[in-house]
Amino acid sequence: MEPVRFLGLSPLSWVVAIPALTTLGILFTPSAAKNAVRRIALAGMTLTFGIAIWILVQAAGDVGLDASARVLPRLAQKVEWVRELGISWNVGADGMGAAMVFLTSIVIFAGVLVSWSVEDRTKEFYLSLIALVTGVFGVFVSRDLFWFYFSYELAVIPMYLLIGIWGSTNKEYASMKLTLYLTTGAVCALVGLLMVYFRAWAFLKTPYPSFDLDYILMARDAGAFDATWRGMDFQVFAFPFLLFGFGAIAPMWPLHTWSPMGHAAAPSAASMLHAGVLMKLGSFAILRIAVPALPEGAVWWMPVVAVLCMFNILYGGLVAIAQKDMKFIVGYSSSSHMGYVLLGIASMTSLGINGAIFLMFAHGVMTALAFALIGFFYDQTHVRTIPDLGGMSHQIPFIGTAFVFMSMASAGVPGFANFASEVMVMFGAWQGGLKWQAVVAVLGIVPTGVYLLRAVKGAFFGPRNPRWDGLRDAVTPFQRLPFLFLISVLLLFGFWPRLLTDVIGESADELAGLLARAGGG
Amino acid sequence: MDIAGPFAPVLLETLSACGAGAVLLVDLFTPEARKSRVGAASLAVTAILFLAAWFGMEAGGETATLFGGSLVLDGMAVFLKRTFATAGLLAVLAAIRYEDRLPRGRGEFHFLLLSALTGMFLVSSVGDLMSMFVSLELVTLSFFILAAFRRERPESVEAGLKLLVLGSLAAAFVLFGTAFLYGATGDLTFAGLRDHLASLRGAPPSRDLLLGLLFVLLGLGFKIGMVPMQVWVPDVYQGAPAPVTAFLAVGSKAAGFALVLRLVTTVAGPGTKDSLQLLFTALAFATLFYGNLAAIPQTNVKRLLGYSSIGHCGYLLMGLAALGPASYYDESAAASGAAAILFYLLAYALTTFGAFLVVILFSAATGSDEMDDYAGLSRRSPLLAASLTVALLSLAGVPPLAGFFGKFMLMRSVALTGPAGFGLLVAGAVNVVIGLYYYLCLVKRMYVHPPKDASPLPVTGPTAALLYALTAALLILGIFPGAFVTLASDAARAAFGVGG
Amino acid sequence: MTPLLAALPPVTVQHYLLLSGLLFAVGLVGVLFRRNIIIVLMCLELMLSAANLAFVAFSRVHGNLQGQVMVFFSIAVAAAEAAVALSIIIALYRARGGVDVEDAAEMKG
Amino acid sequence: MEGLGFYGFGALTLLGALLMVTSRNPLHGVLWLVVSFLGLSGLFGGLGAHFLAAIQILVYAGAILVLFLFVIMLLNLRPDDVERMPTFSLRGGVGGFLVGVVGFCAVVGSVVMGTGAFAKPVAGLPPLEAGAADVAIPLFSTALLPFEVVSLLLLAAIVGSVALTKRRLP
Repeated sequence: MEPVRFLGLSPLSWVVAIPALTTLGILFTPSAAKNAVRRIALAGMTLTFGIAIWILVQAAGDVGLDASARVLPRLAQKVEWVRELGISWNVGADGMGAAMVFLTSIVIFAGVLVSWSVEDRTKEFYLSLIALVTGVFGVFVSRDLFWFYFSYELAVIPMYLLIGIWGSTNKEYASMKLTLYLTTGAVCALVGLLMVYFRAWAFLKTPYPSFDLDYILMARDAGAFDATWRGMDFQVFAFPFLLFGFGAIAPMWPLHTWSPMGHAAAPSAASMLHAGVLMKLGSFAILRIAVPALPEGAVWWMPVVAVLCMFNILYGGLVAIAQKDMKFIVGYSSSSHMGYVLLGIASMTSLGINGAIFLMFAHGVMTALAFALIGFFYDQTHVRTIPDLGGMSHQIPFIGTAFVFMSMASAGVPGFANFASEVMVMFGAWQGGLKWQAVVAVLGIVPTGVYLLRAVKGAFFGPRNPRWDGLRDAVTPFQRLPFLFLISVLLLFGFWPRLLTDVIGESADELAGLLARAGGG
Repeated sequence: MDIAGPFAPVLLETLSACGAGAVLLVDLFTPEARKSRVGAASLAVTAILFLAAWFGMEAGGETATLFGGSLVLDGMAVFLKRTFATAGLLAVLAAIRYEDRLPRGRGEFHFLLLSALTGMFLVSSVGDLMSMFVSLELVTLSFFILAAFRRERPESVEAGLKLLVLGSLAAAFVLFGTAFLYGATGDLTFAGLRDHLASLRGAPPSRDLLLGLLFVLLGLGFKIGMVPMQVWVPDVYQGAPAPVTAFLAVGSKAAGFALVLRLVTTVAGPGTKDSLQLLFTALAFATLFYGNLAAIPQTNVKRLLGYSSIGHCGYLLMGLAALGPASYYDESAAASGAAAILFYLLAYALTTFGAFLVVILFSAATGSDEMDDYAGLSRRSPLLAASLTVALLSLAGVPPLAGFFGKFMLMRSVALTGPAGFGLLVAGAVNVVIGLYYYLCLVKRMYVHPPKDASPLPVTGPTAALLYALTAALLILGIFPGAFVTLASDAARAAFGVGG
Repeated sequence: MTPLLAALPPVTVQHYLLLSGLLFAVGLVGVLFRRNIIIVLMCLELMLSAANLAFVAFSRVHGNLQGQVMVFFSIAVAAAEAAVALSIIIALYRARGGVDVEDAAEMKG
Repeated sequence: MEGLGFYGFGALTLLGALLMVTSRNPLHGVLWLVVSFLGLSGLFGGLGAHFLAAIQILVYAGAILVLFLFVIMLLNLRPDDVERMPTFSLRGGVGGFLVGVVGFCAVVGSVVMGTGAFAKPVAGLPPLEAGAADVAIPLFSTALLPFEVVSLLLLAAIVGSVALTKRRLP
């Protein structure tokens, strides 16, 4: 099996290396050259986007092929990094990873475009933004626990600066709260990761320990995690560290309170990345690390997740109805939608997990669109609360139309990717025996419709408001590009979900099979 | 490359002692108007020491001894000497930026910096308790004077006095403990101590030996800022001249840990491991929480860094708590803890100087160390704000910076002890969050708050280059730590006698 | 006098060590509880001397001179420390401009 | 004779120390410390450390404590002046004092008493002569390194003391 390399690095390594190099490039650009900074960022992210599409195409082409004929395994790359500690630069992708890399590249591409208007400390802004996305890509491709954690933490801190400096609405409090919540989650997960790492080594007794995920999985198969830890089943004891640690960013109720506040305070591009990608790190990490390493722990704890996710769905949805600030509405709605993702995972069925990953993708694109749109008019109005807005579609019809599209996607109207994925989650939950939750999930659509219609009506429809006569619509193709791009992605995968579900399907099957074996045995 | 042959163990010490004398002579023969030559001479000496330490000594060579075993050059000593040489170079670079606030006595100031450095070099490779005591006193005594050096400022003199009283108290503890170690073994060398313990064949050592060990460790606890011997740290950090504070933060801590490591590698064995592990776990707990919690309400940057340095001592103690008890690969866990300490000290040296350099430059321009005066620094000087932010984030342990990797290594080595280290692992994790909070409070002031006084703070070319170099070093150590980890691990494994 | 001494147990090394511990404790308590800086410094000297006594006693037990050499160094270090301490005190008096000083330290927290 | 020496000089040492710690006037404190160190010198002599006994008087009582007296007189300190110096005192009283002494002695004492090797009468130990020549041999052979380091230390102390106290140059 010939590895695929480009200049010595696998395309998966390039997905991390290009943003890292872009960060360096921006670092050495003078602060005054704002346009140069923007162009470097755009060039880097376009390139990354191209690679992400290529990876996704390869993943789609792999579906149904034998292991020997596949391209994706040939992208894996492992370079020893710190031998004594068992750290290696180890990247690899399956369908799930490919989908998430694709999502990230879409969101950051659109994010770079919508941030074109940032004038205050532009260099620092793009520096933080691209550093953040480097971490996100790192999480999605990494197959080494160290680099996984490294990237995960790396993605958290730039968010503090992005919100703290360029944010709005209570930004100091929101940014600090967000950072502390996410760091607490991260270190909690680190404790879990280190416990798993130690157990694997103590069991396999190799000369050096290893953070390699495959090493951990090998230890799992050998039975390293079946022993007891201080009188408790190790898996049951260690799993919550990973579950709640990663769950803080997912954001799992009741650890979600940082999230709407952070969304509201962040600047557009940061909100987009935050809601579109950062929140997915949690669910992704649970699926990538926690469930495969500790499947029996997962089976033990998933009923708890199944209960918590109902709070996510209902609480998020109902609170969103009561909100006036547009960003808070979308923020709470994200929390509600993430409940569906968690429900899909908790169902422990292939269909549910597939739907959860697909929903992560769909919601990421949709919510990025939402924050881009809100950011677009907020930059001009400096007002986001519904009673103050109204009738804006007279002045900014393009943004208004796009917002309607976004709302339809979010409310789960057929034809958008969100519909397909939410249906999969609901059926998956029913199939997995979570019948009550499935019913709640269906009912959860109702508040979604209510708050989205209120938002659309309150902000864009109604009589013409002369206060907004000065608003400029997105008229040039360059301004419209990010919005059209995101809407077309939503529609593409809405009408043709198999493009993605087939790719994700194999990862989902594998996880569901693992959980079924763990539950049965 | 080994440029000193059989005299390698004493190369750096000789060079820096001679350099210190040379600086005094330069000062003597330099007219008042050209006193900047003194700093240049001192810089030349430390630059030579830096090069000699990093490129003139063999890291993986055989253990060499001189003076009948009084001076031992092993891997651990080489690693520590490199850390000290780096810290010394940075201290002189920082001191040169501070010099215009030293009205007189530049020659003496640099002489004392170099004599403290000489003491640190000695401390890293002493082979007996006599040399240990006098070398440690050479470091401490130089710092008494340096801390009090701005004698026109009462805070500075007061800092020197506080350091002196508690430093001498520590010396008395070390001396009393040494007496009991001597009483128990009849010998004052580390080798004698090791032989004595080996002759016990795993039985717990006599109580007088344990008492002596406890006293020496308590005395060394003063130097590293360990709870409950941390009382001097905040006052001295705040009152001493900033370059001295930075050098003290790094030098005193590293010198203390050099000796603690030397002692622990000597005495750690089947009979002592459990009690040592219990002791260090308790101390690490107390030190971590005290330092980090007490840092939260601080309003003075130097004081904040003082409390945070207590917290960092707590992290370093985690590495010692990885001593055992017996679990699979316990010797490796102990060695990995020692390796983590060595790496962390190097990272801490670079990070601390990165932070203090900005503090020095800022207070030179504004005359203030108050956190509130840092408001809006990112608009007044993006470079200073960015450098300080990177240094603070490295102290907090955020990737991709050196401090992150150091903390990661320490937590990993604690995790290797299995269930015994679990509580400490969680405590370390909690303290990462607490630390991040108060560091971010300062970052917030620099980036989020509007400046009170919007005048820009220019940074000259060489200073900017130094700040860039330090930031780059933090990034390199954080992303490509492999080579340094190998050095530290080999040294630690050799010191603990672990093969492979 | 002589019968009284004869009634006491013979002087052992333990006696010297206990005396040394007692002196160390007296010095330590003085450092912690006295506010007079000169007295504090003298207490520190006392603590070092207490350790010296232990060294000499142990030297007698083991019959080698290492302990006594250590005491020689300890006295040298104590002398250096005393010199520096006293010069810092002089500097402090000058910095404060005489003896009209505030009771509390300048730094708090 | 051995007993007389130990109890006599020991009592002198302890008494001097206690009176020094409790003296209100530092000037008196210095004089009591001299008394204590004279006693200590006697104890050294009793243990055969004749060289150290001499050093103890020459250096400690003769030089260091005279330096203390010199500074007290130079600054013309009255007892009240120095009471106001900043130290880290815990403002304890007699109770704390006693608890500290008793607690510490209990720990050290139990260790000392529990170690059989130290229970031998001093008179029964083999004689150990330690005159100047005997101590000088290890000082210049096995302990050469610390000897050199101490010389650096003294140099640093001299330079530092001068730097801290010299009058401003014109």
